[in-house]
Amino acid sequence: MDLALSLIVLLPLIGMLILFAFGRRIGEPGAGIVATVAVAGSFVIALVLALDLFSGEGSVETVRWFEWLPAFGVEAELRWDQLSTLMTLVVTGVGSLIHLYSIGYMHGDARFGRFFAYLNLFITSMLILVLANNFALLFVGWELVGLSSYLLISFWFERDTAAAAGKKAFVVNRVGDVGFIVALMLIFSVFGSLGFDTVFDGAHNGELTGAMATAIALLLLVGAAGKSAQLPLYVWLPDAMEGPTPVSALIHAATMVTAGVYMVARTGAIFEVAPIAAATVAIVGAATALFAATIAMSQRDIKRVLAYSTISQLGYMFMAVGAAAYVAGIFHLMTHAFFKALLFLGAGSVIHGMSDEQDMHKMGGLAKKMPVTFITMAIAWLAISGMPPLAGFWSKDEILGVVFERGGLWQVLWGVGLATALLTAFYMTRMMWLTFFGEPRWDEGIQPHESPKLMTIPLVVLAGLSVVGGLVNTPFKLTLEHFLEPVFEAVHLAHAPEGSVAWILAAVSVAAGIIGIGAAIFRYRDRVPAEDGTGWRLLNNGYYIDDMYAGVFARGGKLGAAWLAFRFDVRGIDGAVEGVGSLTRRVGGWLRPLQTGFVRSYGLAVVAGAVGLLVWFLSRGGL
Amino acid sequence: MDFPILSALIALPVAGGLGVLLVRRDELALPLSITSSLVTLGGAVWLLFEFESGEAGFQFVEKSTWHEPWGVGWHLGVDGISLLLVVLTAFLFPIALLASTSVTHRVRQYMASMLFLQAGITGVFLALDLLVFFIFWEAMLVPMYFIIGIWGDERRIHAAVKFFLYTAFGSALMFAGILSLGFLVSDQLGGPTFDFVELLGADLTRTAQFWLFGAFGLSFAIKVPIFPFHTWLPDAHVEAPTAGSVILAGVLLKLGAYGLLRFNLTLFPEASVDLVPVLAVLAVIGILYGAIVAIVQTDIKRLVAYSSVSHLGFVVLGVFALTTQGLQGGVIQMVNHGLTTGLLFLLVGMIYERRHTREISEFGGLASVMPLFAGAFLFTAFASIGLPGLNGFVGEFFVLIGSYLSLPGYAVAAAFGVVLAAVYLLWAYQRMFTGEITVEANRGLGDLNLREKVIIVPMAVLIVFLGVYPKPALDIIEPSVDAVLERIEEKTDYVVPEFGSTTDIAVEVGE
Amino acid sequence: MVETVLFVIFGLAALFGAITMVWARNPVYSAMGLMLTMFSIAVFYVSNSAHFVAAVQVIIYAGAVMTLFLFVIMLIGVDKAEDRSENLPIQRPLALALIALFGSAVVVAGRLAWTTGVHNPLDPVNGSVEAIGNELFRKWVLPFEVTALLLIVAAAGAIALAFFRDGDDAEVDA
Amino acid sequence: MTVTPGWYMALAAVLFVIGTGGILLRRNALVMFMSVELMLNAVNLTFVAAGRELNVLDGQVAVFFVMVVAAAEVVVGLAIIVAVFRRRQTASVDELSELRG
Repeated sequence: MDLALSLIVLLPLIGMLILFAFGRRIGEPGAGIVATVAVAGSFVIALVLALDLFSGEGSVETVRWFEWLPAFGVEAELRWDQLSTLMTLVVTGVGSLIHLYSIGYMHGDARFGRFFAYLNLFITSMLILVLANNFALLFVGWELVGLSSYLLISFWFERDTAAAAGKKAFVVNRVGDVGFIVALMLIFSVFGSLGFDTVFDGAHNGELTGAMATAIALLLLVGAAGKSAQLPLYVWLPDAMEGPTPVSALIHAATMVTAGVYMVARTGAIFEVAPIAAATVAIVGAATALFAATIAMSQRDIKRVLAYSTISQLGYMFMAVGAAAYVAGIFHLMTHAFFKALLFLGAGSVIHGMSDEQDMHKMGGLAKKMPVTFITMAIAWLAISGMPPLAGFWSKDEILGVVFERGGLWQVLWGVGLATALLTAFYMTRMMWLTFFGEPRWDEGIQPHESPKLMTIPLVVLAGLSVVGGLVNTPFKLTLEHFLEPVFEAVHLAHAPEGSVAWILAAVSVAAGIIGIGAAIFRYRDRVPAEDGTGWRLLNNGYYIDDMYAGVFARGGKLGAAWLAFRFDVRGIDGAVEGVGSLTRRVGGWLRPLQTGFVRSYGLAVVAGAVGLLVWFLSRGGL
Repeated sequence: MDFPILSALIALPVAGGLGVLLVRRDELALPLSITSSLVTLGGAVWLLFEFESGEAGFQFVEKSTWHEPWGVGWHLGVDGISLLLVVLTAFLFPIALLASTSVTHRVRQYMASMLFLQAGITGVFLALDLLVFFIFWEAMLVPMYFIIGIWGDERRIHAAVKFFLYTAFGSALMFAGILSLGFLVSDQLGGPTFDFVELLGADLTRTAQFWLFGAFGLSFAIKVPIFPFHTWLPDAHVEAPTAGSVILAGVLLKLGAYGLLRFNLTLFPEASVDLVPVLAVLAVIGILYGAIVAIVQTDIKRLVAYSSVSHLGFVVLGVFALTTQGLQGGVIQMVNHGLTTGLLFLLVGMIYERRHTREISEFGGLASVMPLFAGAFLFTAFASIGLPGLNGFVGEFFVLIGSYLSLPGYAVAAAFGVVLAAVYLLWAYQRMFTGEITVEANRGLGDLNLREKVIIVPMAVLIVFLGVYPKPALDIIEPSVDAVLERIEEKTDYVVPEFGSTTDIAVEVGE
Repeated sequence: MVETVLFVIFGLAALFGAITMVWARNPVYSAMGLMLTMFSIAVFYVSNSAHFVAAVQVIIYAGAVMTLFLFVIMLIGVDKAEDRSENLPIQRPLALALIALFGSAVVVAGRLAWTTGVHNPLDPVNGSVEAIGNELFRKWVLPFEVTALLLIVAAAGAIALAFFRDGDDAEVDA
Repeated sequence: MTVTPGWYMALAAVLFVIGTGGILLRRNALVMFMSVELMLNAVNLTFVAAGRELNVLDGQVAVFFVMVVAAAEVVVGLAIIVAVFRRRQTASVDELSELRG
């Protein structure tokens, strides 16, 4: 067990080390195969280990690697429970499919081996994140995924935009990390340990109360918002689309960005005693969901549509975990991983087939040219739009149901969620229509073609998962909920309504989806509107929030820093230091003439001094 | 008595330096001095393994009296605080020497200066007699002055003089402090003494502690350097040759923090506790200010120099947090900063040897022509940013969490330093290494050669090792810093805050 | 009584020598005057029971040092009269004023009551070679050795200074 | 009328003052040098006289050391004078004012 569990993390690590060392020599497609095998191996091991837990016989296991930071009561220790199992399966499962896809997608890239080394690094980091048994190790994974994200976003570093986007992602994440670190300080100051068991048991037993609980939970939210691209720290994710598309699928849709959701779920015991913070999580989530959905409606770049869609869907998950519907949140995390990865990979396939064209206004009519891509993406489209019985329907419906069931002001959030669902259906339909239907609007010389098998097989598998993935947790059979319940013993899980209310809510949300789809089809069915009015521009530029950040923080910060560096530091502080030096010199200049150079003058001075001393002594002697 | 290993660690570089001077052949200077420093490194590693890591007190003590009436003597010893720094010193010197192949002018004198410098620094870490400490402290200035002033860049004289005068100014105060301390205790201890261990037995009045803390502290603060005494550092770094910068950042700066920890906290506990707010404020200002100023630097060496100001701020904050984790973090951060910043300067030196410029705008897109070099730079930058798995993380993590309970507001403010570190280093990386190649001269640059790989690899290995498995180092440090804290608790009414005791946020807001 | 006579005679001689030294325009006369003063002081040493020191005074000062002086005077040929004009404007009046002030201060000092050790006529000092040797090689051995070092350094320095040939001057200038 | 230490002190003081005058008023380097010697001798005399009065030998030992130092000084000083004279053909200190500020 210990070895097997360790191997889950170690296999990608070994893969990474091999590829860093020999990646160039192994070359193409060997490097991709090595990486894929490593991740797939992890998946298989995880699946085998998970069988015990699935059958309800297995127990929570921990594996201690080595003594790490005893001063914080933490070891390098992995935790194998239901939640981490599920996350591991999602990460390695979706991960291996994307690895496979990447072998085709990255074909011919000069740094093919390096790409897979980074991908394996990411998988390793993500596994550390989800398998960690304490906050410190979680934070390690947390930062390392940030590193892999940085490396992969700016993988094509020759493009200035890619390099800038990678840096932006890392820095914005770091802003969130400050919240996380401060949360860790508070946690350690309260519990004297960063181990999960100590902290969660303590929180459950009432050792954490009042303002402290709220503060910790809110700070954790800041961290989560950074990683999961929530308001107001979402700005890095759209830019992150500069990375290769498989990266967007793996990191910026399926796995890394959901780390925030995972973290909130994992620390549910803390949010349980901090209801205000939990509500804040839900509000942030709902606001982000709606906000990002409106922006997604107006994007012309296919990947940016998906990026804003991801932000919006993450908002959904936040809304769920904020409402204490952890299972619903994790459930949506899983289904979203399937269909959003599929959408991104499909988009990648389209971009690949269109010779790197990303503007949807220059696509159209691709359904016939790329049938596999079209069909699989259509499934994902319907899934994300919440059409039954696809995966997205079940998970989204559960979230909306739970939020509605909480009653009171929560129903406002339900309304926001419903509006978002409508918008989601609208913008996804718009994307599909612009891409696959209508007249071709390609630039000259582009020959759209279906992608190779290596790329379409993962699409098909993910499409299958998007269809059936939702069945693990239907109102008729709450398999996932029962599976995850042991993890959430410490919290009062919120549940979806039952009976007629459930049917009505489901009907309403499906109706919203259909309205959205219908509206989009109506608008885009036979022509492409200009989409350049003031409103569109506002949306297209994301309400100019990114520009505002750039102005205030980047430009303003740089100006301020320049003032400090070149005025205050050089003129002020160093000026004072150098001033002391030149003052000494000037005083020396004044005193110079005293040195006449005549020995006898000096003698006179010496004698004068001696006589002076003598007189002074005598006068003190009582004269 | 056992073999005097500590004296040997000081004597070996001196012998090596003299040897280099006496063998009047320039081509032998490098091999000779590297051999000498490698032997020293061997001794230091032996010391590392022979050291009993569970003990708090001084080990390998050597003591012999020179002048009884004044209580002066050759007294050396090593404990958990100094051991790692001694080993770091021994480790960095062979590497710095290896990075000095571009020195072609007065080679023997250069190598000898470096070796004398090593002896001086090692002596400072090992000395347990204040006068001996002071002698090494001053002795170390001289070779450093020459290294900057003779083998430096264009404005080397200005930088060297500034460095020398600034530090000598602090030293003068410290010397006065040492003398007055030594004679102040003569009533209590039956005669003046400069022996550190004996001095610990004396009780000083609050006023005396305050003044002496100031005298020692100012000297150390200049060395660290604590804001606002930092302006000599960028000048010295920019003008110093590569090896000089490496040693300056790698170990010389640690001397200040080491002095604060070793002498100020233990000899003047009451004053230390009283002055915590002052130093904490300066430390936090240093962290943020150094980082902000680093962002907009146009000279990569200046950038790294200001990043040192920021990193050393963490050290000072950790030391004056007066908690186990904080102090441990402070010490380990010193070691980590020595490795990462040392390596950064080495890398900057490598690119400087190729292009003879330090202006960031002269580069751009280097990753395409020098992928290995870019990788090494990025690796080091991330270590410096404090990425987990690399060493920088451990120190920052300990310092931040360790200082939270005693200095909550400061710790929170300091946490923002981690964002800024990412900003200045990644932006610098972006400007230097990514994008298209903009300057034609960069197109033909060669990637790392064997010598440079030999320089980078050992440091990188240590960076990863300390990042992944810091426990051996922490085990060495812990007993000694605990002893310091115990002494403070015993001498003052300060109580080291217990972690895990707060339940309310009021503590955080109220303090 | 004998001492009084000696004091008067040699005191006057010493003063005469000193004034000659300062007054004489020719350095050779100055040297002679100084030699006279030194001999007189040697006599005072004897009358103060410092026999060893008196001997050293005669041998080293009046003998070796003064010879050296005369030697140098002859060597560099300045054994001719020097004009007494003063070219530093206020040097002379200021010097005379200071000297006067100094002298009067000394007079004042002499009239004050000074606290000193106690004189014991039964235990006169013994300035024999043996006694001085005992002191030097027991109590003062370290300073004694240091003076040895000093003399070596001085000798080496003198040789180094004297070694410069004309050709070396350029180097000194640089 | 017996000779007290005070007499010697007085004599020494007068000699010392004369020596001082020599330094301040003469500009021949050699004569200035001799004046220094005179001052040293005057001080030596006080040492010996005081030592006798206080029944200690320390005064005489001090004189011994002063003599050694004076001898060393004379050696170096005369060497310097010779060296300077060889370049400047003068022994007048007023000619040597290069170190003017």
